[in-house]
Amino acid sequence: MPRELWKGNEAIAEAAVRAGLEGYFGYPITPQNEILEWLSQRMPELGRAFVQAESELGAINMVYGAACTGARVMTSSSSPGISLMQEGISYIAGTELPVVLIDVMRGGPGLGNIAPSQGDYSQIVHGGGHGDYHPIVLAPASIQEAVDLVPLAFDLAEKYLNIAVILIDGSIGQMMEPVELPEMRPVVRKDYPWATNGALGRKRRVLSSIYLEVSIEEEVNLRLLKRWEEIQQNEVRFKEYYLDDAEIAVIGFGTSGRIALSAVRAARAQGIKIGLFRPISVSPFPARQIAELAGRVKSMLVVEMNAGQMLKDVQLAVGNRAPLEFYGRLGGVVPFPDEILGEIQRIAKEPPSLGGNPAQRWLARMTAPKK
Amino acid sequence: MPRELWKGNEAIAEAAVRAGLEGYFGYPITPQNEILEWLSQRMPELGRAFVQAESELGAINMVYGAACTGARVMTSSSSPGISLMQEGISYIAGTELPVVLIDVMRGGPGLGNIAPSQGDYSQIVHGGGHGDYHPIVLAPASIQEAVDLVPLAFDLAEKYLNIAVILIDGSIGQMMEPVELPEMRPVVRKDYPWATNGALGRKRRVLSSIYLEVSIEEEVNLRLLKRWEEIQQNEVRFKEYYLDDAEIAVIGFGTSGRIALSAVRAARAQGIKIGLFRPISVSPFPARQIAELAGRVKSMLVVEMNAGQMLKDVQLAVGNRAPLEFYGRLGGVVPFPDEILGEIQRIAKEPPSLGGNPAQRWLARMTAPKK
Amino acid sequence: MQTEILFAGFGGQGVMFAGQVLAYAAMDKGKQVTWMPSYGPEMRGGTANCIVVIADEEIGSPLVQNPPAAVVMNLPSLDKYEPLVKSGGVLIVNASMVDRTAQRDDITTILIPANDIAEEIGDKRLANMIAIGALLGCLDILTVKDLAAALEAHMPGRHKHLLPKNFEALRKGAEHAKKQRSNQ
Amino acid sequence: MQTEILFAGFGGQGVMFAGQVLAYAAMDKGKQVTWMPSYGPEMRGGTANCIVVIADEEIGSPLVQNPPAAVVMNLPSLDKYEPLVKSGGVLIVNASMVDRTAQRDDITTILIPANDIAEEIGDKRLANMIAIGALLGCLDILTVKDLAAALEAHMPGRHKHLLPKNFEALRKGAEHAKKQRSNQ
Amino acid sequence: MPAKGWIEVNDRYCKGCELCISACPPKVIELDKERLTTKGYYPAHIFKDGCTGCAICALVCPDAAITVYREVTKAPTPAAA
Amino acid sequence: MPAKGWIEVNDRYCKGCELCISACPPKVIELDKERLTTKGYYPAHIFKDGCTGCAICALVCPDAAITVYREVTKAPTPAAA
Amino acid sequence: MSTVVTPENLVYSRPAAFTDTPTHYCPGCTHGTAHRLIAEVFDEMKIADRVIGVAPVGCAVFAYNYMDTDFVEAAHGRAPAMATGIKRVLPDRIVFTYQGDGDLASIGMGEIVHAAARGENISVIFINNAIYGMTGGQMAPTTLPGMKTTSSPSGRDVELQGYPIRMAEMLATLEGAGYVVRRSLHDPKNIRLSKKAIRTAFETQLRGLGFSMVELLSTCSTGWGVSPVESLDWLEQHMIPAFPLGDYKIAPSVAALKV
Amino acid sequence: MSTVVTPENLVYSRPAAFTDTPTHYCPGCTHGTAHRLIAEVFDEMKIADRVIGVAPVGCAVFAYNYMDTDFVEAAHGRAPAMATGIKRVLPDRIVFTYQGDGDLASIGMGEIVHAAARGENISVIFINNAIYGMTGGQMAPTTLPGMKTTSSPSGRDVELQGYPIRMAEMLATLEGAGYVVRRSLHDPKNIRLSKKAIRTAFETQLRGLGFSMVELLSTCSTGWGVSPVESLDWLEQHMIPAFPLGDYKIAPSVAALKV
Ligand SMILES: Cc1ncc(C[n+]2csc(CCOP(=O)(O)OP(=O)(O)O)c2C)c(N)n1
Ligand SMILES: Cc1ncc(C[n+]2csc(CCOP(=O)(O)OP(=O)(O)O)c2C)c(N)n1
Ligand code: SF4
Ligand code: SF4
Ligand code: SF4
Ligand code: SF4
Ligand code: SF4
Ligand code: SF4
Ligand SMILES: [Mg+2]
Ligand SMILES: [Mg+2]
Repeated sequence: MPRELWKGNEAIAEAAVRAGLEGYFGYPITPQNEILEWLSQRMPELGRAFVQAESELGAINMVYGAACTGARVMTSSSSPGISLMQEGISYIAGTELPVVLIDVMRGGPGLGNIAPSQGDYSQIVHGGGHGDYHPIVLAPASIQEAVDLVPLAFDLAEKYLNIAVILIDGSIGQMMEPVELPEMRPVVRKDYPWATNGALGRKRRVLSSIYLEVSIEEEVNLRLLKRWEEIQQNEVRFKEYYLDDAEIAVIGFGTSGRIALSAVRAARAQGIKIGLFRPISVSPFPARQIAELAGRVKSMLVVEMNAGQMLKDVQLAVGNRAPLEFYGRLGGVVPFPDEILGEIQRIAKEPPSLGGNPAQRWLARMTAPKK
Repeated sequence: MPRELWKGNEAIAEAAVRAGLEGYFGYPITPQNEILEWLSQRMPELGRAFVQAESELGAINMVYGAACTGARVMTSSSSPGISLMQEGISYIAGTELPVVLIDVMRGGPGLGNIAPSQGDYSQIVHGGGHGDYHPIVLAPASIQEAVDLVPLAFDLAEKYLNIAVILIDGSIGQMMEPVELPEMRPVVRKDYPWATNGALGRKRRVLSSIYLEVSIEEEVNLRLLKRWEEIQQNEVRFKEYYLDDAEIAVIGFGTSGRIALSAVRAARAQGIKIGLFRPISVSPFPARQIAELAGRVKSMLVVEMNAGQMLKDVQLAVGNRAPLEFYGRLGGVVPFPDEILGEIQRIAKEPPSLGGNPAQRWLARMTAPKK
Repeated sequence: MQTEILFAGFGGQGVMFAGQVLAYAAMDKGKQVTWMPSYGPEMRGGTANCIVVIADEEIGSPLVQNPPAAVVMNLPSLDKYEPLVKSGGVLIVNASMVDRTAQRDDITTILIPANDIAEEIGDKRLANMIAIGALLGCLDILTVKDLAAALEAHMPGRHKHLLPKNFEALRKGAEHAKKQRSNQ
Repeated sequence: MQTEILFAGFGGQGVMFAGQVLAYAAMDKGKQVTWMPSYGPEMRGGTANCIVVIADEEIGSPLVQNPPAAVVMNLPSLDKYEPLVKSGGVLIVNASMVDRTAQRDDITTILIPANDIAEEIGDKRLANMIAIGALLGCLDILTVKDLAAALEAHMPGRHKHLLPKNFEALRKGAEHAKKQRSNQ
Repeated sequence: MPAKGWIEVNDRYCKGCELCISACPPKVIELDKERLTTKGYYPAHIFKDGCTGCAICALVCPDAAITVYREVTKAPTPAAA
Repeated sequence: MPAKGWIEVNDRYCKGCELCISACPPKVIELDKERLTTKGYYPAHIFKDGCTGCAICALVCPDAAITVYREVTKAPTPAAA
Repeated sequence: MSTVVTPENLVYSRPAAFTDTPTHYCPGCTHGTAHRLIAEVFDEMKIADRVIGVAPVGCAVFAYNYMDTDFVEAAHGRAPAMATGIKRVLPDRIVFTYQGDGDLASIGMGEIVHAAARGENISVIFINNAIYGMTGGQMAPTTLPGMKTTSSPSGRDVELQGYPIRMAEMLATLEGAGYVVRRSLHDPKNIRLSKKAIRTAFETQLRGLGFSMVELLSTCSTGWGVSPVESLDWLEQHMIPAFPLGDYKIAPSVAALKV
Repeated sequence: MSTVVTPENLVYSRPAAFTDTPTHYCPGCTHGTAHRLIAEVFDEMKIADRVIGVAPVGCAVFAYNYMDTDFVEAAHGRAPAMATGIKRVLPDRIVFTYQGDGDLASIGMGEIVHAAARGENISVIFINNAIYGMTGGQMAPTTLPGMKTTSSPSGRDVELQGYPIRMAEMLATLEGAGYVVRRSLHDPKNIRLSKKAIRTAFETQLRGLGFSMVELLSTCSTGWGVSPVESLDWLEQHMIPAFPLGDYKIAPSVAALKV
């Protein structure tokens, strides 16, 4: 396939179509409308299911129903809409169904704004819904990467009977980059042994997330946890840049990762031995890899477009293997490479020491009266 | 006030009435129905506002509206209903309003069951909604404690313009204990400088969570974070039992904390030097106190009725100051003291060493084939 | 000192109320107490149970795996809870609803035809009070008098006229238990 | 090698499309490229902008604080972005919509009456192409020919008849810029 | 002459709700107070003659506990027109 | 004789939508193509005689940009009954 | 008499599409009656094999244990959305929801109205018992004025708690609705009419004629605090006047069906 | 002519309850007209001081910048719930919501129906422009059959995307609704009628006569892709036939009001 300039949202939508998407159910919300709009054209013309739902509640529960049949299905939304989906997400997790969800994050909390943000990390990765469950969460940093991860998300969801989320922010959704889209895969309705698609001669099937008997509910929970352990073993993905001889490691996912890359290059140009670790799967989190990295470098800097939500996962992985610093921008502000470069220079000059709370130090710097 | 035998849910509801509750908005869900039912009688008879909403979405947004006027308001629900409230919670946080929320947790994920659980810890404490915000979360372990925390929750919510959550599980909601209820406080509608209660001559006011200008949204976020730092400094609450000479510290909140207490006593009776640390405010989390404790003991055991959600906060606090073990029951199963005692004995016999993943070790034990 | 008592039976046999009366009596005597029900969307035909914990100091767990005392009012409850009673403990069995004897020999078992005695007294709803009476006859935590006082103090006014028969039921239960124990 | 170009103007002045055409041309020449729009619920009267990053290797940030090149199509955009252009950079100003000269002397500024030239060509919507032409006249990243090829390759079929005038606009813009530079 | 009918009540399902009893036109059903089902209900049973096999009891039974039989009677040869 | 009227259009609010122009019965409003408002619109203005002060323009103006005046005419003394 | 008990003489027996699991419903609860009628219709139409049911959250949460068809369990109120998802990817299956009044008319109002407005080709069996049975008898959107429930302990006060919602009437205003009727389960005649309506609803779906809903007035002797037999009278005397039985929307194409 | 410009001759000027902030609406958008009418009614009734408005998520998200009263900003669709909360704790204030068709008739369906069913004593101004203006012109629940939007690019296909919902008709079936009417903003006569209806809605609330809603047909020239003036004609020709103007519910107590 030749490279074409694609808008992130549209490329993701088309990638899903080519990955054999059979049903899409969604509700408009900026900055992800182009996904819904693209599919409102493409799905009906291919004779596949498209419904603009009455709300995000409707959408997630339509996806829930369609997933029960074994069809390849997806929904998409942005932060407030994702909050509305939390009950449904928990149900889907409890029913052990494969569903793909795209979250194009925007500034919050509340109505906030529609600018790029990474403020949904916690609600997506650490369970915004009730009960113990873990979605697979893939955080691409470019449109090509997003396009490549979409079919993977479906495959992983179906392999592990798990929700898979593509977590991006408004900037990836709205920007354009040259992209090579995959070939069109044929739609194959798999004959899953659990799918409720009408008995047609076989024994009837039931799909549900209710287990009144607590011992059975506990077994379900343990099964989910075991499966999650397997996913943690098999499905960690990340990308490393200039880390071979690095003394400082920057860690950032998605857009903040790619912005950090510019800063890292600029710092290298100034002779600073620095590299970038960019988690692609933020769940399962590359904790082992980051722990190893922490053993090799002198200090680490986490960069996010939130108040340090992934930072906690990094802290857990790093322990006191390396001193940590944090830099975040909030509420829709996208950091410039220069800001991150400034942080890098600060760290390079005065290497931080172990301990303390990096988020707290950052907040003090952010709110210090300007000189 | 004389002590009376009260059911947890009813005691909490009556405590709210006596704390000057002006408006309650809720939707039935087991195991918290008695809160709504009690208030359906009490509020109208006192001429105060009670609405059985059409849903949890309705309820949280009614509370949101009523809170805008400066009235003392509350809602209550249980796990799936709390998931439905996440958008509203994020809006309330973004609008900086005082609201009290009671979550009587049940087994999940999904529809699950109505048995006691602590599976909502993450969604409540770490932000089940979008954006960066932190609710104050108080986790009583007895009905008397719950009753005492209810007025505090209102006071803190109003002092810090923050959501305050009383986080209990079905067993505290459903059990009865002797309780001394506080005196009836008069209802005082405070004259907040932000309340939208009709201009009546003053300059009009607007309450909103939308900040299209990202730099302003960032300022709001930083203000919330600064306030949260203040809350973390002032409002940490916990209770310690037998920790003076303890070599092993058990950490558990709410019901798992009180069950652990029984196990700790039984272990003490067997000569094991052990004590219990019970966080009462799980958010702000007593991280400093636990870190100090970790420096004094030889090992720690975290007990929860979930798969280790608070465990992560403990791990962050403890770092590698002390080896950690975990014991959890899931999906509505309430551990018996004997099970925890068994864990304690194991640890006393073979003290764990630093490192590794306590949740992973626990899962291996839980799923090991029974001999 | 801490004692745990489990009550179990069909919904409608008054086991929840029985547990509550015991809890009230304990509270009135200045003890710490918890009353923990089973709860659920159990429809008719389901069983109900509650556990009462009575102690001198702050109560930890309101649930125990092996209570030292249990009152079972029907066969399913006997089947389910007999094995759980702590060795050396007490098991009160409503013989009117159970067609087998108990199987444990490391615990004290009282078989009491609670329904039949209740019918004798003239109110079949009193079977639960008879069973509690039997329990008190075997445990040293509270007396029949304490229970009677608790009933008197906490029974809603409109039911006060039922008190004498409740007292009688408690007494008869306790007597029956004592007699049976002295025969053992 | 990496270059960043900012385009800004009123909604309707075609700045988004201008950026896209540049991005297409870069892509067709085998470069890495990103096109990042401002987006928002901006109603009529709002300004729009986009940033194009062209590079030889994988592009990090699609946004930069101080782009080395900017095309501003109206006064508010000039006010906002002139101070941000990197020292030594290029600023193309649509003089038809701006009644002041530029203030920076550490950058190359081209004042081009894009609307007026467009009207001369006979299609006032071509102001954006004239501005791009001027830009290319000052930057060594891509040629007018590259742009023309990109337009030809990616303009939807039904608009193909507009190509000659677009080519003319590009050329005129580039010429104007060259002339102005040689006068500076 | 009313049709001859009979019903069987399945104890597994019957909950003694008495809806069949109140609906049966000839009132030939009652609860059998001699027996308790495993769930603790007194089940319904037919206790006297007169069942017409009209199946109304089955129609109202919420638990599908009732099976109804009716003697197949040859349709009377129509009177010559 | 039609009442004598006049309107003022506030540039701060007018967006040149032309709703007033199309609604004005005597068609005395047009866009002023000579001026641009700070937001970049050509504002409406009254361009010829004939305004009756009927206020229909103000009624349809979505931006409340129009102020309307009408000469107060003494009510004609009623004809003797 | 039991000489009558021969296979030829069999007049009525448990429908084949009913599983052999006893229901968890209270004695006399007409949820059971509704289930049985649905199973009978499946037998008659021979469609159980193609049916996918969507169970609600409410007393009927375990409906899937009783009907011998594929089933899924929805979140409270969201059954119509779930059914939409299923029907859209499997248009030739028969998809129905079974919902209580709390589920359908309170928390699930948005989903049911929009399923009807979309003319979603699904069938909805709506059990209106004027109360929240499962959670212990709270007020429902269909609770009658003055009726006591655990959350309207002094009786529903219309000034504070509003008026019952008549779903059939409301949904009948929507163009997408093909068949919307209200029936009752309180006596043999009405049970027969209910069954016929259920049949028509499924025929409507089978022929692709749009959204169909049968609202069934149903008893809740536990929630109402009366005996099962009394609850039938209570329904007749109190519910039918407030919720008139009848046909609220019969699209011409549906009217042409012979059922 | 400007001699006419004297204070005595002033016939119409910007209402006092309107702030001096220019709106962010597109040129000709009749959201502005609706705002102005509301402000005029506040002036006439002298109630701005007691009003608390609830803004929607939709193009009118910044409604609070334009009316000189206390205001809160709701989550998408939840304005009626928020208004309920406010009204219940401050029953003597005047509480109204201002909502678009996506907000009220799609995501907020549950909240609006229940506010009406409860007879919640609030007023609702419902702007039906048959499209999602704010998010860029997607299909709304009120989008007309065949109408092209960014999410129905080939025109709304009623087979797949269902039929427009007529909210006034639907809410009129509810007992709690005191005043439910539909008006239009497309010409002077209808603008006058709209204002009168808005006035009646607020009078209904002032007197405690229950839920009131004025549905206003409104233009979206941007979303419809026509000029502002053409959008008025489009409204008249296409929307009015689909959404007939009229009074759908006037409770007797409201009918007795003289407005
Ligand atoms: C999100 C959520 N909210 C509330 C509940 C609790 N809940 C379960 S069933 C029910 C209402 C049941 O009433 P109805 O739908 O009328 O069914 P019935 O039991 O009367 O048949 C409620 C409120 C829940 N499970 N999930
Ligand atoms: C939960 C949530 N879902 C979706 C959105 C995105 N959104 C904002 S406004 C809107 C619809 C606006 O349409 P309408 O209510 O008709 O108002 P209009 O702009 O047409 O006046 C949507 C879907 C949101 N902000 N929040
Ligand atoms: S079949 Fe008819 S007559 Fe026979 S028992 Fe049933 S209802 Fe009575
Ligand atoms: S109607 Fe059915 S369940 Fe009820 S008593 Fe008769 S046979 Fe038993
Ligand atoms: S209607 Fe108002 S905004 Fe539109 S042109 Fe006329 S004065 Fe200007
Ligand atoms: S007042 Fe009447 S006549 Fe005068 S400009 Fe306005 S619409 Fe035209
Ligand atoms: S509670 Fe009511 S609706 Fe539920 S099973 Fe019992 S009678 Fe039926
Ligand atoms: S998009 Fe439509 S509704 Fe929104 S302001 Fe513009 S014209 Fe009005
Ligand atoms: Mg119900
Ligand atoms: Mg709209």
